[in-house]
Amino acid sequence: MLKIAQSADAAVSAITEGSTVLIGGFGTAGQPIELIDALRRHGAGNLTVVNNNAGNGDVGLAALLGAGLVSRIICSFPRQVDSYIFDDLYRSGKIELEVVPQGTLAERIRAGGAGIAGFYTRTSAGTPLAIGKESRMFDGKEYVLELPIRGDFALVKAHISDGMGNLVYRKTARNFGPIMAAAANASIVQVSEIVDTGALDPEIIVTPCIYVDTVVQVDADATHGKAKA
Amino acid sequence: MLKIAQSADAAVSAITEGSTVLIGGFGTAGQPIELIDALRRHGAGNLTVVNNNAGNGDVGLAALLGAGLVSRIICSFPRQVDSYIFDDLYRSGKIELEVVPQGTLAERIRAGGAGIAGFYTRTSAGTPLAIGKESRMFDGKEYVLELPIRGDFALVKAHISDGMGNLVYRKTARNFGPIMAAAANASIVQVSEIVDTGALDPEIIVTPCIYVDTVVQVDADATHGKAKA
Amino acid sequence: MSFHTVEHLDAAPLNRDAMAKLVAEDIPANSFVNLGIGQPTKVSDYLTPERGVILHTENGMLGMGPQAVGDAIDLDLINAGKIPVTELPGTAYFHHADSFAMMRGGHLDVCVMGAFQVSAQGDLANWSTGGDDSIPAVGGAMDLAVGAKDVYTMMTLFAKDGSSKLVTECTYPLTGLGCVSRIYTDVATFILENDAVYVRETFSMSVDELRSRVPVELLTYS
Amino acid sequence: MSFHTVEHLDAAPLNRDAMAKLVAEDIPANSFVNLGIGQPTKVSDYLTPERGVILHTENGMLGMGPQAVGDAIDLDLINAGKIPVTELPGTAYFHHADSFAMMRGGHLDVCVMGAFQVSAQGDLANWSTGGDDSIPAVGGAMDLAVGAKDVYTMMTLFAKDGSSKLVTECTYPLTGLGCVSRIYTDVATFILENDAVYVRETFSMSVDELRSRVPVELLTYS
Repeated sequence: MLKIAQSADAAVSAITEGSTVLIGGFGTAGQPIELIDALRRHGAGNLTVVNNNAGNGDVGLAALLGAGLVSRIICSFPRQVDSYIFDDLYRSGKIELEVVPQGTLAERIRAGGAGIAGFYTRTSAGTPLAIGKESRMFDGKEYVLELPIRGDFALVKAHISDGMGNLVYRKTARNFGPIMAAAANASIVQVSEIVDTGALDPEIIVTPCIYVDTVVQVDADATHGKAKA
Repeated sequence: MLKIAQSADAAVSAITEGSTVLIGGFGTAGQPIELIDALRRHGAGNLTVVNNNAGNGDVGLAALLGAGLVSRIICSFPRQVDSYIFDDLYRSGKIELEVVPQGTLAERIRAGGAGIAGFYTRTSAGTPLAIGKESRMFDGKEYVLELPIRGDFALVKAHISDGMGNLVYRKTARNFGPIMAAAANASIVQVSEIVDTGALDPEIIVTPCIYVDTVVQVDADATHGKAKA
Repeated sequence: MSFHTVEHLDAAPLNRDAMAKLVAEDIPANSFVNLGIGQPTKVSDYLTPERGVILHTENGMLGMGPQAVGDAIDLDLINAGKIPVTELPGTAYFHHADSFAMMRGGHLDVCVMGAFQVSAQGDLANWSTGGDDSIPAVGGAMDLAVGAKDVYTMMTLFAKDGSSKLVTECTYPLTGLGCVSRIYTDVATFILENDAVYVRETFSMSVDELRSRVPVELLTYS
Repeated sequence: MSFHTVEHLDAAPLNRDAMAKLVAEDIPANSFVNLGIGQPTKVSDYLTPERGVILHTENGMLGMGPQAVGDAIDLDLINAGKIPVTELPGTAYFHHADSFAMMRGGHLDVCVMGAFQVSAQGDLANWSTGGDDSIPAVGGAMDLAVGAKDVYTMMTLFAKDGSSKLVTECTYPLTGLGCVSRIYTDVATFILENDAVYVRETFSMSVDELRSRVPVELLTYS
């Protein structure tokens, strides 16, 4: 049954030291900044974070890394023009990095939510990222065995929730949200609006409420994706 | 680029003898009756059909089987109260049957469209349906290796297409349509309405146009799902 | 959970409605539930809205409402048994792969299925009687068996020939291994836990009589 | 397809825009295309609407329009390079697993990526220079390499030290094996087919000069 939290801080309060936290977003689009900030204030450390990137600038995920709360990150593209906080941590050996091809990362998360114990993909076959992984031939081509990723928690940014936790997203901010919500033991979702149950057309719901545990409404201006400057 | 066919008969005219045809629908909901009837008139035989069921009464898929055009069917639930045409063919050895658990069937079709060469599922482990299949332990539990299903063609019933072939469905008639459209070399879709490109909200499109080759509009009364009697 | 085993010696054996009511009462409030084809469908008649139970149907719907009647019948809106149903506020539709990902991924709290046989280890047989002439048809039963957190089964305890359907080993083809957690029958309800079978309630017969007719060690709650 | 090898001896080496224009002209009409981060993004400037090319961006969008400017900038609507873009009529949004299923499943006709090295067998290296100090970051490059039906690459043909980036074997970490079908460079374009490398056009230098500087057997179309 959906919990509606009164603040981002309340929403993340159950996250414990050493948790694996799936964090939505592709760059800043869909990144649940308010929840990440609350997690930083919450202070649970030794986290494993799964995100496509490793933070931008010194806000959101980058600030969480900067606070020393993350010991391991699984992502596809850590190195960006403004990923200097991660870069410093990595070069000084303060964070462990697992680089996963982006599609393999997405499919491993989907598998985690879908009860798939492993799948074979051509992606990375014959490359350094396949070293140490099982591979196998299908129809004369090499495929790599990849294993699911699950989280203790997911932090997701959606656009609107109804009173049960059914979610819709906004444009390319959808990205990892739906698959992360499904792959976590507890999904915590920030939205810009909560509407009455029944107000969302059943045909357009992207994340059914079964995947959502906690919803918190945050300042709409901050989540509508408009440039702030 | 989308072909808009002028009739169901024109839409299926490229289907050749011996093809594997994925046919949407769960019972009659989402079953592309008009396309199946056209395929029966078209007359290409020795087909392998993939559908959740094996036909109801003596219409649609049942009639296709009755015409002797299908040599093999892959489905999860052939036996129904009104599946007498299939039952007779099966008992007289005129049709080959592969029974697949429904979720495994859906996931195999999804894998076919998603470039996954195989996946491990707990479904059917330790049961007669796992005989002859590889299995493997993950975390102390047995999982079965399942392989993708692809089609030469898919026959799908959707609700609305735009001019590019983006599709939305209607209620539980959605069922296998989206995954079959993605898993076929050529997808043929019947809809009750074709609207201008741009008329569908980009957030609600279920099947993006990349998965759709041919669309045909059929009589709306027949596709809106209302009881005809 | 802890129980006391209760013998309702004066009660009649439960009919299908009474069994469905018992199952409905045991389903936790606010849980996500899949009701199998046939007898389990009846359980929904006893789930009041206040309970907040949300029904999943394998053919791509969460939030399924009661059976549709009259003008509400829409052939695009059916349940797994292909019966026209209705939608409740908060319903969501999704395709078949997503529907079974929901099931296989362990997100459903309870599923209720009919059974031909259940073994003391919780093995379930409910899709084929294994006859040479029978046409195999499994549907979503195997996916439900491995996917739902709890699998409740409903059946008469004894076959027409008097033999027990609660068995030491299933002789019919299996649906899933070690998946059943509760068995609801006309004459008794059982809970499978800690690798043992406990009698929770009996109807019309005593635990001793059950023990004389069921080839499985039956424990009781004290 | 058949070509005649053409030497444009009097032409200047192509700049990035000219290379992008050449790629754009080669993309089949009405195809589904993914343009990689960086230089390939420029290709979209030369794809006129009449061509009917539909752009996919890995972060969950089909039907991507031009870069957004001014009030059209919406930080929820970005491309793979995290640049604000626009949507065209017929756009669809989907989540990341669906986006990469589209890619991995072989539904994209063409992708265009930058390259550090391409081998005569079509092996691609474009994600890491393998330095001890470099932070590995692959993004969607490996998925695109195996997923798109045709992989076009763009690069300067020679490194700063004058060595050829078209090589017999890649020395940089691989992105994908045998995946590249065309190579667009500042001084020549190449087509990889039938296990051989053909020169299609040269700019500012002759085929003979290319042969003297590229350690790969170069065939020509007659």
